[in-house]
Formats: sequence, structure tokens, C-alpha cells
Amino acid sequence: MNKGLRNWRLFSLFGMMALLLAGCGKPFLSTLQPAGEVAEMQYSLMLLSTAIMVLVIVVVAIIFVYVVIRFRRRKGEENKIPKQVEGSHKLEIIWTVIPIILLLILAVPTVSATFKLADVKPMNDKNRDKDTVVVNVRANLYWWEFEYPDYGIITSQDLVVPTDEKVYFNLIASDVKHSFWIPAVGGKMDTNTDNKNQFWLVFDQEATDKAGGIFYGKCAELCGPSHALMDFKVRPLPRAEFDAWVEKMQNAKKPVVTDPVAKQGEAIFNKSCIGCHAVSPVDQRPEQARTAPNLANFADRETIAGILEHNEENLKRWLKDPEGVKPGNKMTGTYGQLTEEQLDALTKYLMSLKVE
Amino acid sequence: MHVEEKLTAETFPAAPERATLEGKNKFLGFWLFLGGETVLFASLFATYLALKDKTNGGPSAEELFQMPLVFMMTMLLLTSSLTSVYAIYHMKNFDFKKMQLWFGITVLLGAGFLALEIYEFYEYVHEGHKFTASAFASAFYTLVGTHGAHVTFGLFWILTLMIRNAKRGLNLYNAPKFYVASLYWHFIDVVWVFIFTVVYLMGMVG
Amino acid sequence: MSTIARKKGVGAVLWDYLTTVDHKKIAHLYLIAGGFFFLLGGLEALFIRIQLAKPNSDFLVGGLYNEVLTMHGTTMIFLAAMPLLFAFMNAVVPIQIGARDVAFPFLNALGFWLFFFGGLFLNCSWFLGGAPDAGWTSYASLALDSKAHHGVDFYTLGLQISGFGTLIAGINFLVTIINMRAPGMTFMRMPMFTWATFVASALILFAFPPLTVALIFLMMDRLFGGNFFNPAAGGNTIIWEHLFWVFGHPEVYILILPAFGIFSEIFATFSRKRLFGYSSMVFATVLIAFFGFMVWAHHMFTVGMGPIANAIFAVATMAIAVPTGIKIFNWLFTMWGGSIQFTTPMYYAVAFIPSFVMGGVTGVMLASAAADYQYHDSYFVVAHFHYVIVGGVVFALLAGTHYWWPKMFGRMLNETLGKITFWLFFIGFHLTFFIQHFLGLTGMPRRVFTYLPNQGWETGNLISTVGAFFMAAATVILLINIVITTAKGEKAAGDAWGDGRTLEWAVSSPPPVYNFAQTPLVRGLDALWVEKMEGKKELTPAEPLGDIHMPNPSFLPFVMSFGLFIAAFGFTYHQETAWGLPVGIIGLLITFGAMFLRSIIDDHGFHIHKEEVLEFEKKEANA
Amino acid sequence: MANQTNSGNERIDLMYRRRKNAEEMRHQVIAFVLMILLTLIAFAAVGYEEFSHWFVIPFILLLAGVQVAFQLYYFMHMSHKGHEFPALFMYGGVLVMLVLVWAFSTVIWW
Ligand code: HEA
Ligand code: HEA
Ligand code: HEC
Ligand code: CUA
Ligand SMILES: [Cu+2]
Repeated sequence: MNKGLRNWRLFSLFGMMALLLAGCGKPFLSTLQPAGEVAEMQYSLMLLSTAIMVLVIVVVAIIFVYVVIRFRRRKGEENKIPKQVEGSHKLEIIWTVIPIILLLILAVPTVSATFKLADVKPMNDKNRDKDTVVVNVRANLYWWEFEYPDYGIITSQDLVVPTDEKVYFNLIASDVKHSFWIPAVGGKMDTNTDNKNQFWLVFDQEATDKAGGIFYGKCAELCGPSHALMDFKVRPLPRAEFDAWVEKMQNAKKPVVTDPVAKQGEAIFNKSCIGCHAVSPVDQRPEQARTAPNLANFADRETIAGILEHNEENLKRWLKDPEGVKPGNKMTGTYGQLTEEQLDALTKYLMSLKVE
Repeated sequence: MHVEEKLTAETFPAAPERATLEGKNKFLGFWLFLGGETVLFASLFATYLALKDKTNGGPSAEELFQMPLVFMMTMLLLTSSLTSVYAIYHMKNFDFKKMQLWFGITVLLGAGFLALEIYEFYEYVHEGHKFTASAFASAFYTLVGTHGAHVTFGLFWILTLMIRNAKRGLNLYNAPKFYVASLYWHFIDVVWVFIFTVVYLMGMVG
Repeated sequence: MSTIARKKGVGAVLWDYLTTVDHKKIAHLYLIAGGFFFLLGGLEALFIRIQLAKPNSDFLVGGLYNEVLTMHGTTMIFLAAMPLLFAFMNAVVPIQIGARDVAFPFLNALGFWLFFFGGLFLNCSWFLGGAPDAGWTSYASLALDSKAHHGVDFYTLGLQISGFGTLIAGINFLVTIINMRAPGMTFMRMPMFTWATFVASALILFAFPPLTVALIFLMMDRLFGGNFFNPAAGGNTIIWEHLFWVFGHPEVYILILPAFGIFSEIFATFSRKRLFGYSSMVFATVLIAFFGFMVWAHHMFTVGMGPIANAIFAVATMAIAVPTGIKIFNWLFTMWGGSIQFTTPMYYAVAFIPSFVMGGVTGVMLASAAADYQYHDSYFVVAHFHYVIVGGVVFALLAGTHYWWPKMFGRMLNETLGKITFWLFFIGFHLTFFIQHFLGLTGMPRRVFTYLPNQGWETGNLISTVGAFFMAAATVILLINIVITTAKGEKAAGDAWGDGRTLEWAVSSPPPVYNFAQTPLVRGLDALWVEKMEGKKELTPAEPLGDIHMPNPSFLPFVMSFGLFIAAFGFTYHQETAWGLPVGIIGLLITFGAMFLRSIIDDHGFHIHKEEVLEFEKKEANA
Repeated sequence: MANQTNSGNERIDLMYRRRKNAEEMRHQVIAFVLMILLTLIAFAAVGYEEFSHWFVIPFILLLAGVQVAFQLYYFMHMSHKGHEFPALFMYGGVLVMLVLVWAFSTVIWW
């Protein structure tokens, strides 16, 4: 029995090593490839705790293996009655005190990191520095809105942030609870329906380059049928490029459409879609009116609806049958059936919505 | 000792509620149940405290509550607690008639309390303080209503015991039942003490 | 007429079980119903794993997946794990303390039927529009949003009903253990499983009322226009989270402490040694329960409670590792110097140690609040809790099944099949859940019905799915084992394993209705072992042989529970149908009517006469 | 308070017990009077406009606490022998209550 057990444990150990060697997940998604100060702080806590835990496991395993082998009942011992030991105070003290010490070693950095990560004073300063970037994140059933209150612009699905500096977030949800998570960049924070949460992240430039310029963001709280598909993308840019992007967004005029097919698309859009979707990044409407992703820079996006690769075919697929892509989404059934022609027109139009 | 055995004042034990194993179990089990009830009401109170100012534009606690009514309810219920003590006192003295009498008074006082509570809720609803009006209203009615439901249940319970045993008098089978019913009644009073303090008086302070 | 042993027809057996108040038969009922729900929950787990085996699969899409997920968690925790533990508590605890039954046999039956009808009601949702789909935690904003069907109403009312059953069972065990111990059975001589039952029952007593209240709130909001969780009217959804976890965290200790108890019995028995550090084991159990009430918010680190609360709850949570560690080392040292016999139950007990420690230490990692911002709601958490629940609770249930099966049913389970079951389950378990740590760390959120390719999760998920099928195979073999040995298994002796230490092994297998012809006198920890070491075959009696008082069977527990079952349907549909409200009221009337009957009909039980007992004991001795 | 005697003579026992019960009843009536008094004070404190909230609220909570103690210890006899477990579990319940109230008034925010 214990031979098999030992083999098994050896096997799993190898399995673990293989996994570690295979790389710790994708650089744009894995918490094991931290891409910023927050993730790094958390990663080092993870390493510390893992080390402690491995130590604990090893100690237990050694005693365990020894006991199980050494004290098995052998042939001829059928009638052996072992000594009935009551306990041992010395041992009891040892295995009470040592774990306490190990836990203290973990508790101190935990508490310190917890406080550091909760420090959002700069974003709440009365006259906060113009350069402090604050983003209002609003989570909605299966899509994300990102508002930059200091710049008066709004975008959705793709979050754009400057690298190598603290970016602060206000987090809320407009319908049910969601949770805002960019695994490679830092831990999550819930977007509640009752209150505003605040936290900060740093997006490391080098890590961004390694990740190919994009990080994956996830919704981490069960929020309904398409919770699994409530992804977003993060595009960190060097500060200068970020500023340029902001400026372009601010100055984006109402899109001027010249192509006749696109014009036709615009007409359809203005009839059926504009009630929910805005096409200007400077959207002055109140939150409650903004019931759909802002499409001003739709053509600049990484994905369609957060999950589909950004191309015309997928766009048509989405517009034709959103339900087939994201079950339970709030766009399904809000406009009539679109003909192939209308789809073409809309696609043409939407693909022309750029600010960059 | 058989539980239905006819007893006399002399043979009746000093703690009749715990003279048999069944009685002991009932006694202890009921106390433990009250421990659980404490947590139940604690959850209701904690929620009420968290939501008491969320009136959603409806009337607030300060505007609603009326001191005289609450005072009357409090007096009725406190007194009923004493009368049930009397009932148990007479039970211990093996005086069935007096026990029934005092339990009867207890029931009447409890019914009076309940009537006032129903009147109170009726008034509130008329002032726009409906259950559905706000988080405050929901929390208020659920807390006070749960207490009211306990009172109602207690009334029926004691009444049933009184009627069921009216003919046969006290024995070791029904003594524990009367005793735990009186415990229940006291507990209802304990909860009310907190309700009139935390909900009504603190509400009136604002 | 002999009241003890009679041959009966099927109908009579059925009626017997519907009306029984005998703790041993109620144990059978819990085992059967809990086992059924375990298969159901396991089937749902298989569906989950099938859907997740590869990216973009469309076996269970969107809402349907959420229903299966919710029902898997809810079924496993409320309808499988807890009832199965109750099965063993009922079968064993009264005998372990030398009692003839529990304190409240009638309530014992009521507890079972409430659980059963609650579970039945919950599962009726599958056929009536859809199951609950807001997760087993049913967080309020989503639970209020999902009004497309009545799923969540089935959750609130079903859990409410079965929750009452659990509360009743908890109080019953507390009183039984406090009041019904045989002479000489002091608290510090109680077997560890009895201690665990005692402490877990105390946890039930304090943990279930917050759940009751939370469910009332949710029901009010969904069905009666309440505003507890509606921010627009001043409500607050975080209240649900707190109430749920004030219940939810103690709940996991309600599951694991009895599991610890089962293993304590098994380690001692098959090492032929008394439990090492018995008094510190007791102390640790109580301490775990105590801490268990101060740490619930570790499930809410990312909610935004602020760093002070997070830090407090983080440190408090870590503290639980200490008493748990004490237990782990005491078990190891129980085996140390022992004469270990590797039976099937012992396999599970031995395997439990490394498996549970792995789950426990990831729990401590989760407790590190700042790091939990990364782990939370990822597969790392899924891995953690399946390691402790499957590696702890399910292993204990399987161990207990093999260990006490002979006691409960009078026949040994087959050891070879038992060991095959073990290996399949053990391998499958690690295969399924070990890899999930890494899925979580590499960014996979939990509760996702699918995932896109190229995120590095394909292999891990596939391995995980394969593992689940190993566990399924193991379960099937266990079922086969049961069927075969029930048909023609080896008859079990009273002391079925030969090394029994506690009182349940002193009575025949299965025990007579009255358990002990004479209440035993307990002369030390491991009462039977003490007698055996003095060369005696039987217990020292504490009373002369006499008539034995037994409780009457009753059909009322069934009726009371059935009334609530009916009422729950009425209230679920009262908003959109005319019949809802009347049916709800009729259901309540049935329940209260049955309670009224119970109150006015005297129930004095009956006596088994001395002669009958003697006759039965003689037959047993000859058999 | 031990209420169990064994003089061997039932009549004497009975008289003794009756006296004990009467004495206890007297205590309970006194407790009741005090409870009514506390209630009056609590209502008066709230009715009297001069006091600030900061005084009144803790004050009436304290009065409620005392009153509940009277209920538990006099009316429900929690101090008597045989009430160890009831007391233990009531205190357990109270402990959970305090933790809950603390949590609900600090870590739920708006
Ligand atoms: C039987 C069930 C069970 C048990 C026993 C435990 C035990 C523990 N759990 Fe677990 N837990 C769950 C079931 C369980 N849990 C479930 C179901 C969830 C998820 C619910 C959901 O969201 O759906 C969860 C989630 C969960 C979380 C929330 C994670 C999140 O959602 O972000 C946390 C955080 O602190 C946590 C911590 C712990 C800790 C510290 C223990 C400790 O008790 C473990 C103690 C044991 C040991 C540590 C091992 C032995 C000790 C030694 C050998 C001594 C030396 C050790 C050290 C010095 C470290 N658990
Ligand atoms: C006691 C508790 C318990 C137990 C025992 C299990 C057992 C298992 N669990 Fe479960 N699980 C939970 C409690 C439990 N789980 C909870 C609380 C959640 C969270 C839910 C939520 O997020 O809301 C969860 C979530 C959960 C997930 C995460 C899903 C997600 O987040 O999207 C997964 C995924 O792999 C999973 C898998 C499994 C597997 C493979 C088993 C296996 O161990 C099961 C093994 C058993 C079998 C395989 C049975 C075999 C059945 C048959 C052979 C059928 C025969 C049929 C007939 C004869 C009729 N569970
Ligand atoms: C009820 C309001 C509503 C209407 C009307 C509506 N949409 Fe949408 N739309 C949404 C919502 C909500 C989403 C986000 C869906 C999701 O991801 O779950 C969305 C998403 C989209 C997206 C993907 C956005 C992105 O950033 O990836 C496109 C493109 C789109 N809609 C185009 C249209 C077009 C074209 C029309 C009209 C024919 C239309 N919508 C009508 C609500 C609406
Ligand atoms: Cu939004 Cu999950
Ligand atoms: Cu927990």
C-alpha cells in the first residue's frame, strides 16, 4: 500500500515540476508572471506562503511516511498490543509553537501589504494632481465601461492606461455585482451595486511588452449566464502615447462617413442603435442612460463584445445573433432582424468608428 | 415513578420539570433552542440597525413611533412575564387551579399586547409605512413581526396546554411542558425589552 | 407478540421506515437519502467537468451551466455531506455513549423528514422551469436579478425547510450527549466522534439561525416585495454576504469536525492504540469551533471592507491552522508505535492526512488577504475547498461507510472491492483537483461555463475532467460492493473489526432496538477496550435487567414536513397564480395541525419486557 | 440555590419547599418591580429632551441589559443548579450576537 502511495506522490511531484517548467501560464493573464507593483507584491506573498506551506507539507510527509512504513502490522504480530500512550506535553508544545511562529512570519507581511494596497489617498485629494490618472469602472451585465472623469471621455471594453505609474480606480456595478480583475497586473476588487470601491494598479512597461501590449481582464464574480464571457482587454501605453490617446479621444468629432454603404449603415444605426450606443467618447449623458458600450472607438478595439476576434465576419455574427455569442446579454432582441444588406452596411459603418 | 401517576403535594418533586429523563431533555433542549433563537434575533437586530435610516423618502422612525402605545405594550408584556412566573410558582406548589388561573391571565395580557401591535401596524400602513416602502420598513416589520409571530405562537401553545390538561391536573408528564412554555414566554419578553429599547426608544431619539 | 424481531412484507417495512423514530433506522434513512443526493451531486459534477473538458464546448451553455453548478454545490453541502454525517451520528453516537436512543426520537424523525422534503423541493425546480442559478452562495444582487424563473425561490424555501431539520438534529444531539450518557461516561471519556458531534451540533445551533434569517430576507425580497437587498430603496446586498458567511464558514467546520471524529476512531482502532493527546484533541476541536465564528469575512476580502477589517479577519483565520495542526500531529502520533492494520477504512484515514494538509495549507494561503485578491473567485479556491472537502469530508464518509457498515447492516463490505474503490477515488481526486491550483494561478476564474482557447488552460482542464471519471468509477464500484455484499456478504460480529474500542462494538451487529439490554457502566476512555484488556467479553452493567422503555413510532413527522413541502409550492407561485396563496395556507395548516395533534395526543412510549429482552439476547449469543 | 431537601419526612420537606418557593417568589416580585422601574426610567430618559443622544442611547441599552439579566436570572432561574449548559449556550448566543452587531455596524457601509 504505502509503496503505491509513495510512487504516487513522487509522480505528482514530477507533475508539478513539469508544470512549473512549462512556464507559469500566459504572460498576459497569469498571476505568476506579475506585471506591476501590485501583482509583484502579491506574488511575493504567494511565494512566501508557498514556501511555508511546502515546509509544513514536507514535515508532515516525513513523519507520515516513516510512521506508515515503520509501524504497519507485520506477519506474526496479529496479537501484539502496543503500549497505550496518553500523550506528550513536550511534543504538544512543539507543534503548537512552531506553527504559531510560521504563521507570524506570514501574518506580518500580509497585514502590511493589505494596508499598502488599500492606500488610495492620492485619488481622493481635494485638489488632486492633474497627472494622477483616475478611471471610473462601471461593470454592466457582460460589458465594461471606463470613464476618465478628469478628461471627460468614456470608452468601453478596452481599458487604456499609462504604464509605470499608479492608476487609480473607482469601481461600481450598475445591475448586479461583478468583480474587476486583471490577473497579470494585480488582484481583483468587487464592483458592488451599493457603493463605490477604490483601489490602484501599476502597469509595468517591460511586462507589457512581453505580454504583447495587451493584458486580459476578467469578471470574477458570478453575474449570470454570460459571466464566463465578460472579458475585457487592457492596453497600457507609455505616458506620452497615453496623453496623445486622451487628446484624440477628447477631440474626436462626430464620425464623418463618406462611403455610401457606411452611410446607409449610419442611417440604420441612428434608427435602431443610437438609443443605447453612443458614438462619441465625450458622452454627457448620465450613467443610467448609458446602457450599452460606447462605440466611438469601436474599430480600434481588440475584440468584439469582449471575446470575439475583431473582424467583419465576427461583427456580423454578433449583430445577427448576439444571443448565440453571449447568452443572456442585454442587446438580444432589442432591434429587429437584420438583412444581409443591413448587416453589411452596419459593419462598414462600425468598422469606420476610429479615433486613432 | 410513572409520568402519569397521580401525585400529591407531598410526592410532587421540587423541580417537577426535571424529575423525569423526558422532562430533563425537554428542559435542556428548550434552553438550547433559546440559545439559537438569540442568534436568530441577533441577526434580525443587526440588520435592522444597518437599515434603520434607509427610509427611501417614507416616514422615519422618529415620525412614526408613539411613546404611549409602545409604553402600554411594554407594560402588558412585562406584566405577563410576572404572571407566568406566578403560574410556575403555583405549579411548584402543586396548585393546579391557581397555575391555570395565572396562565390564563398571562394569555389575556399577551392577547392584549398582540391586539395593540396589530393596531399599531395598521396605523403605520395608513401613514405610508408599508412593508414594501423601504429597506427600513422591511427590516422593521420583519424584526417586530417575527417577535409578534412568536407571541402568537406562544399564546396558542399555552392555551393548548391549558385546555388539554384542564381535566387531568398536574403530573410529571405535563409539568415540563408547562415549564418550557413559560420559558418561551419569558424569552419573548427578553426580546421585547430589546425591541422597545433598540427599535422604539432609540428610534425616537433619532 | 414480540416487538423486537418480526418478519415483515414490503409494505410493512416501508410503513415502518415512514414512521420510525429509532435512531438506527433514521440513520439508514439518512444514509440512503444522503447517498442518493451524493450521486446526484456527483452526476452534476461530472456534467460540469464534461462541459469544461475543452474550450468553447456547448454541452451546458450559460444559464443551464449555472443551474448545474449551483445545484452541485448546494446538493453536495446541504443534501449529501451533512445528511451522510448525520447518518453516522445517528447510527453511532447514542451507542457510543451507552444510551438507548437519542433524547428526542420524535424530533429525530422530524429532522430527517424536513431535510428530505426540503431537498426534494429544491430538486423539483429541475422540472418546473429551472433550478437556482446564482451559485450556492446565492449573492443577493444576482439572486434578485434572476427572476426569469423560480429557481432561486426553490433555493430559499428548500434550504429553509431542510435547515429547520438540521437545526432540530443539532439540538437533539446536544441534549442526547449532555443528558443521556451512561454512568461513568464523563465528558472526558467520550469517544472523539461523540465529541465532534457535540461541537458540530453546537456550531449548527449558532450558525443556522443567520442562514434562516438571510433566507427569510431573500424570500421577502423575491416573493413579497421586501427591500432588504434593493439599493434603490435603501437596501444593501452586503448584508446577505455577511449573513451567508456567518453561517457559511462555521458550516465548513460542521462538515469537517465530524469527519475528524470519524478518522480519530479509525486511527485508534486500526493502530490498536488509544488516541494520542486525547485532551488536546478535545481542546483543539472546541477551539476550531470557537474561531470558526470569528473568521467568516475571509470570504469577503475583495468586497471592499477596508484594510482594518481585512487584516483582522486574515490573522484570525490563520490562527485556525494551529488547533488543526495539533490534530494532524496527534493522529500521526497515534499511529506512531502502533500496530497499524491496513483495512479499507484505514486506507482512507491514512490518505486523508496528506490530502487534507494540502487543502488546509492552501486555506492559510487564502487567508493572506492581500494575496487572496488574486486567488479569490479563481480555480485556486475551487482546488482549496475540494481538497479539504473531498480529501477530508468525503474520505471520512467513505471511511465511515466501510467502517460502520457492518455495525449498521450486519454484513461486512468486501475489502478487495473496497480497496479498488479507494485507489480509484484517491487517484481521481488528486488528478481532478491538484491541477486546479494552477488553473487558478494562471488566471482562470471559477464559475465560468466555458473558456476561450489559447489562454493556457486546455491541458489542465482536460486532466481535471479525466480525474472526475476515476471518482465516478470508484463510486460505481462502491455501489456494486454494496449490492453484492447485501446479497451474500460475510456476517459481521458485534466487534466486527476485532479491535473495536468504543461501546458501539460491544453490541451485536446490527444492534437490537434497545441497544443495551442493561445500561453499561463506563470505566474509562475507550470503554470496550478497557473491559477487553481485563479479559472480559462483556461490559459491566450499571443496572439490573428490567423492562425497557421505548418511544412509539409516529407518522406525524412525515406529515409535518409534507405540509411545509406543500406550503412552499404555494408561496413560490402565489404572485402569478390564484391557487398559490390558498395552497400555501393549506400546507401550513397541515403542518400546524400535525403539531397540534402531537401536542394533544399523549405519547408515553411502550415497554419491552424483560423476558423478551432475555430471549432476544440468548438468540443473539447463539447466532 | 438548592431546592432539593431530604429530611426523610415528606411533610417537613413540603413545608420547607413551600417556604423556599414563597421566598423565591418574593424575589421575583422585587425583580419585577425593578424591571418596571427601569422601563419607566428608559422611557423617561427618551422623553426628556435635554439629554443628548450620546448619553441616552448607551444608557437605555444598559438598562435593557440589566432588565434582561433580571429576566434570565430571576424569572428563568438561570442561576439555579442544573442551568450550567443553558447558561453556557445562552452566553454563546450572546457572544455571536455581539460579533454580529459589531460587524453590521462597522463593515457594512453605504
Ligand atoms: C470542509 C471544508 C473546509 C475546511 C476544513 C476549510 C478550512 C480552511 N479554509 Fe476554506 N473553504 C471552504 C471549505 C473549507 N475550508 C469552502 C467550501 C470555501 C469556498 C466557498 C465558496 O466561495 O464557494 C472555502 C474558502 C476559503 C477561503 C476564501 C477564499 C476566497 O474565496 O477568496 C479562505 C480564506 O481565508 C479559506 C481559508 C481556510 C482556512 C485557513 C482553513 C483552515 O481551517 C485549514 C487549517 C488546516 C491546516 C493549515 C492544515 C494542517 C495544519 C498543520 C499541519 C499545522 C501547520 C500549518 C501551518 C503553520 C500553516 N477557505
Ligand atoms: C461536499 C461538497 C462537495 C463535493 C463532495 C464535491 C465534489 C466534486 N466537485 Fe464540487 N463543488 C462544491 C462542493 C463539493 N464538490 C461546491 C460548494 C462548489 C461551488 C459551487 C458554486 O460555485 O456555487 C463546487 C464547485 C465545483 C466545481 C467548480 C465549478 C465552477 O466554478 O464553475 C467543479 C469543477 O471541477 C467541481 C467538481 C467536483 C467534482 C469532480 C467532484 C467529485 O468529487 C464528485 C465525485 C462523485 C461522483 C463522480 C459521483 C459519481 C456518480 C455516479 C457514478 C452516478 C451514478 C448515478 C446513478 C446511479 C443515478 N465542483
Ligand atoms: C438595449 C440596447 C441596445 C441596442 C438597441 C443595441 N445594442 Fe449593441 N449592445 C448593447 C449591449 C448591452 C452590449 C454589450 C453586450 C455584451 O457584451 O454583453 C452591446 C454590444 C454591442 C457591440 C459590441 C461592442 C464592443 O465594444 O465590443 C456592438 C458592435 C453593438 N452592440 C452594435 C449594435 C448595433 C449595430 C445595434 C443596432 C442594430 C445595437 N448594437 C443595438 C445594447 C444595445
Ligand atoms: Cu460580470 Cu461575472
Ligand atoms: Cu471560510
